[in-house]
Amino acid sequence: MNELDKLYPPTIREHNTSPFHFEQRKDRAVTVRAYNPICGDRFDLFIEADTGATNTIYFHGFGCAISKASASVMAKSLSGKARAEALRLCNNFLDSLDSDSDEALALPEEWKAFQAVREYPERRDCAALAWAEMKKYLESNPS
Amino acid sequence: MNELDKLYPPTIREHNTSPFHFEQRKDRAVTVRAYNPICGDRFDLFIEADTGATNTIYFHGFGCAISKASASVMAKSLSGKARAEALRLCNNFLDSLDSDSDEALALPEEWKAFQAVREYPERRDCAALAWAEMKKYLESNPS
Amino acid sequence: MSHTFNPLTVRHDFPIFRNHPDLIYFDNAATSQRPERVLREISDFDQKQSASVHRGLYELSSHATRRYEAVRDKVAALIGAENGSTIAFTKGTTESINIVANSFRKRLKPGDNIVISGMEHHANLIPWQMICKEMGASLRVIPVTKEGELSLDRLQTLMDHKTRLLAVTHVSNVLGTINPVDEIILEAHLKQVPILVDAAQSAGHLAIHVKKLGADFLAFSAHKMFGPFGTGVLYANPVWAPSLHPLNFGGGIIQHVDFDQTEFLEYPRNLEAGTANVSGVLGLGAAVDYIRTLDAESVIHHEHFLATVFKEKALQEGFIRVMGNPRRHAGIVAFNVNGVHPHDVASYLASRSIAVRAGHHCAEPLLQYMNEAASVRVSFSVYNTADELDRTIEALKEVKKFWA
Amino acid sequence: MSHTFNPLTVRHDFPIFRNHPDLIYFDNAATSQRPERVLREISDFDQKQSASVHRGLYELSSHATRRYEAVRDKVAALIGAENGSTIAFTKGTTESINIVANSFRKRLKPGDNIVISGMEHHANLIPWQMICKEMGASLRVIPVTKEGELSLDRLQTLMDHKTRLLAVTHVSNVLGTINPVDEIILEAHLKQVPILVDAAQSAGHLAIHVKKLGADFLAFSAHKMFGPFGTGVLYANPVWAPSLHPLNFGGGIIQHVDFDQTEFLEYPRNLEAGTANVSGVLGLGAAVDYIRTLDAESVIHHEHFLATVFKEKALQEGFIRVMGNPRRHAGIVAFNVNGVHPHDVASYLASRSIAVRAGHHCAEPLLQYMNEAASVRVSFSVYNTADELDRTIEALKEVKKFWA
Ligand SMILES: Cc1ncc(COP(=O)(O)O)c(C=O)c1O
Ligand SMILES: Cc1ncc(COP(=O)(O)O)c(C=O)c1O
Repeated sequence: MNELDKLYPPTIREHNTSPFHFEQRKDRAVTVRAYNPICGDRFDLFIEADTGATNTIYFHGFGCAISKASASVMAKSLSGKARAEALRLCNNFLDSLDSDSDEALALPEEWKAFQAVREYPERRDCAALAWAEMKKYLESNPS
Repeated sequence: MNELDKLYPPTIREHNTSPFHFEQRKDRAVTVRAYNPICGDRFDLFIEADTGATNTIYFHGFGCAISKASASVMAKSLSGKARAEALRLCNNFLDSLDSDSDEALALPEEWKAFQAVREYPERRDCAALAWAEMKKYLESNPS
Repeated sequence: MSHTFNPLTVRHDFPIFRNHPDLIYFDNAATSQRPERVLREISDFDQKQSASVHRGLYELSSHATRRYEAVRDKVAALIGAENGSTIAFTKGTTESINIVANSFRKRLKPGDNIVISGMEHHANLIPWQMICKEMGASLRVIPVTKEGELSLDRLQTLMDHKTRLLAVTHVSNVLGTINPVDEIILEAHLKQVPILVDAAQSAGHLAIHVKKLGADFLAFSAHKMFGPFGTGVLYANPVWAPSLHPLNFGGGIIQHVDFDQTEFLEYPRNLEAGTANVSGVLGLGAAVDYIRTLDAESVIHHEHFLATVFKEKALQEGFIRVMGNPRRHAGIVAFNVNGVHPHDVASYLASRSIAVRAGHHCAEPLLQYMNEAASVRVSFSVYNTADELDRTIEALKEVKKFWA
Repeated sequence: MSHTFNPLTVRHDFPIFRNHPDLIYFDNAATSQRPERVLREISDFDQKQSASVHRGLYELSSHATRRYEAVRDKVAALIGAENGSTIAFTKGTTESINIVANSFRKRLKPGDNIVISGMEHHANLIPWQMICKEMGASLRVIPVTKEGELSLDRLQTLMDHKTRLLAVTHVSNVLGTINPVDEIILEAHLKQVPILVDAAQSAGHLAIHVKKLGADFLAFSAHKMFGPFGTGVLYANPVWAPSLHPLNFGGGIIQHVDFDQTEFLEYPRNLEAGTANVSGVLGLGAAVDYIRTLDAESVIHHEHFLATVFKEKALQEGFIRVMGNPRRHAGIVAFNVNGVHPHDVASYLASRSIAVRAGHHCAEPLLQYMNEAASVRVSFSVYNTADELDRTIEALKEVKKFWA
């Protein structure tokens, strides 16, 4: 059981069961599709402009525990952030999946849950899915 | 030296040096091209109708000792033969290159020189070149 | 086990299980493991005989050529083909099918159609889709029933005088369905429609007799039948062989070339441009030899039996949905654990040394139709045992618990 | 030997010479022999790790995927490419070139032209010939001098604003000529013409730095650089990569598919339809590792040296004609023995355990131009020695005597 507890720590299991901002908001938001052709995971990311310069993020769709939890953590981490800041966070999160260093110590608590994919590279794409699409979107829509 | 004397017995060497009916007869004969794309060997076979129902065969071109000697022996074997008989001889000669049996004993003396290619299959096509083209021609032009 | 076939004996032939005694390898539909005999053939060649074929006059090369050409006859004998010259070597099923599709491209006129089935692997779907699109032809699809069988009553109306080819899989790589290709071929031929059979999942599992079947083209991969990666087969009926044209142009397929024009050799040599994968083809030959040491009847019985037992046990558990329920099937089962994503199932099984596949198995349209975004697939081979099924069911119960 | 490089030490790395101690293998331009390291990599994988890549979540498959993908980086480092994602795996040079040609097919309009050279291998001639013919474009040919070099003064006029691509070989597989691809690329780029370099005979023999060179496409085969058969490489400059389209359609290259349409992945994955040749790619990786243990400078020096010495000695004999006399050349020499057909020369040498090639070497137009129907070719690698040259010259004297 050990190995699986490592790949699926409590944060991931909780976010998988009770994801943050998991709802259909197509009509009120810019929609970005995050799709992994290899496994069929498919989420819609909803980017809603707040009255200020920030966004609120929702998501909906279908995916494995890791991709779903990761999208959920993303929605939570980026909501209320300005675009430049959100982009910086996307980059940080994606880097944290690849880096070999111990910088993990400095990561937000909920992000650490995804550190295990560094040992399960076949699941890295699951953890990166939503963040990578969001990053692409933010890069081409800086404001 | 043994091995080469086997692949190139005196008959082949003689026919290579002094081939039978080795001359350009394009203007007086039906011309059939025998070409091996793998090695570039290329002979023109000239089929001249005699006054009777027989043909005289000449050839000209460029090829290795085996393909040249084989074309030469062919010209000698088929000249003066009626088409049906010539076709039969082509079939016999080609069979003799492949057969595993001892029927070789019954072969015309000059044909036996080519029996060695059964042990050098990479040279089989050289020995067969002119005969195979002639066979094709005779099959589609039975008279 | 209901018959004499002994998978535990067979298992000894496969070095991978010496190195991983606990491995439960249930991903055979993706690629099979390779027996000692095949590995030895390849490494012997590489160490003692390596040379390229068809153009060398020295012993190594002519020896390699003879052995390479002899594999055509072996393959022909395995599938009941006319003779070795019906067999072209390719890099796999995918390339074999693409060669045929590329050749049929030029035969298509606007308004023509090609018929495939709803359970095709992407390799037997996308090539047809692409040529239809390019030439203004349409792609017609034989529907699949909820049970996972082809709706053959639709075949009559789908095929018409503008149908240029029918392409269908022998065995579904998702549902395991064995399609009645003999009947399908009869119907196609009644309408003068040539037929390509995708035998990727049947070669090495079922006895195939291509001449009796009457298939015009047949495609399969060495790596799914105990042979090496990177080698495949295209069989073409002698009547249709002349209509196949090179997909790749280069050395070895040429009758004559100058800067203005080129004449090509005849099938099958015209399709084999470039240096041949000699090791791969010899490995395929050894795989065929290996398959012939097994009794074909027992092989499919064994794999069918494992699939049947697995389905039964899985359904008994109550939390597993099995996709389809075809009457005739091979050793392939796709399923889902309620409430758990297939990836998470597969990761769990992996932690128990059980190798399965999760995803759409390169058959997206079929999964869409079956209303699953993805599934877990187990696929069996000669070295799998009933005991491995039990261990897998146990692990699936744990999965369910883990994610409860 | 004029430098530190010791071919006798290198020879020990190659099992074939343990099994055939007397073998003089001078057919390296056709295919090289494979070192222990490469064979071990392949058989280790097949025995201990075999699984397909990219879709399995179990350890064997993810391990295989990681190692497979890592080979892209190795290859990129070997040829000085930007990064691993510029590297697509193919089945060989021939397929690599055909992929580019097939993609450029749709870019050609009537009246356009493609420029190649007069010393191209059929693999870098026929694909261009075919697309030009199909699209009404013309094929222009850089002439070759009697010395066997490209007439580059003609390049200016051959290329114009309708030139869509220039394809040229780095090293001639017949004459050994090393073409000044750096200069050619500069000229091509001045006219905005993309360039494909056929590196089949240079990869593993010369240091290549594709980024410094500026080549847009580069193609080569594993089996000519100590790797396995059936695996090749296509490098594409990131600027040009998006213009490459699949030659084969199937699984693994798809972003999304339904019966109406298909979206493809990006380069290089879009070119790798079907199950990957994992063993082949890992073997290529090991070949790259092996090449990096050798000093690239010494390798080409050694091969150049052998060719130079061979030509000198052959010409001294008086009965041998050497084809061409390029100033910059690698370890390849084509020649003829006066009055003896190349086949008969090769058969004789074979009887002395000397493996050479006789024929047109898949470069018919070049031979026509050089006025030879065929020739004998010797091509050298790291394990060949000056002593082997002497034995070959002796054998050639015997040939001459045998046929006197
Ligand atoms: C210069 C050149 N280009 C292309 C090729 C084709 O390579 P392959 O047969 O490995 O596809 C070869 C060798 O056969 C070659 O020498
Ligand atoms: C039914 C079917 N067709 C075609 C293929 C493609 O075979 P390959 O990837 O060896 O080309 C596969 C397997 O991947 C398959 O299962």
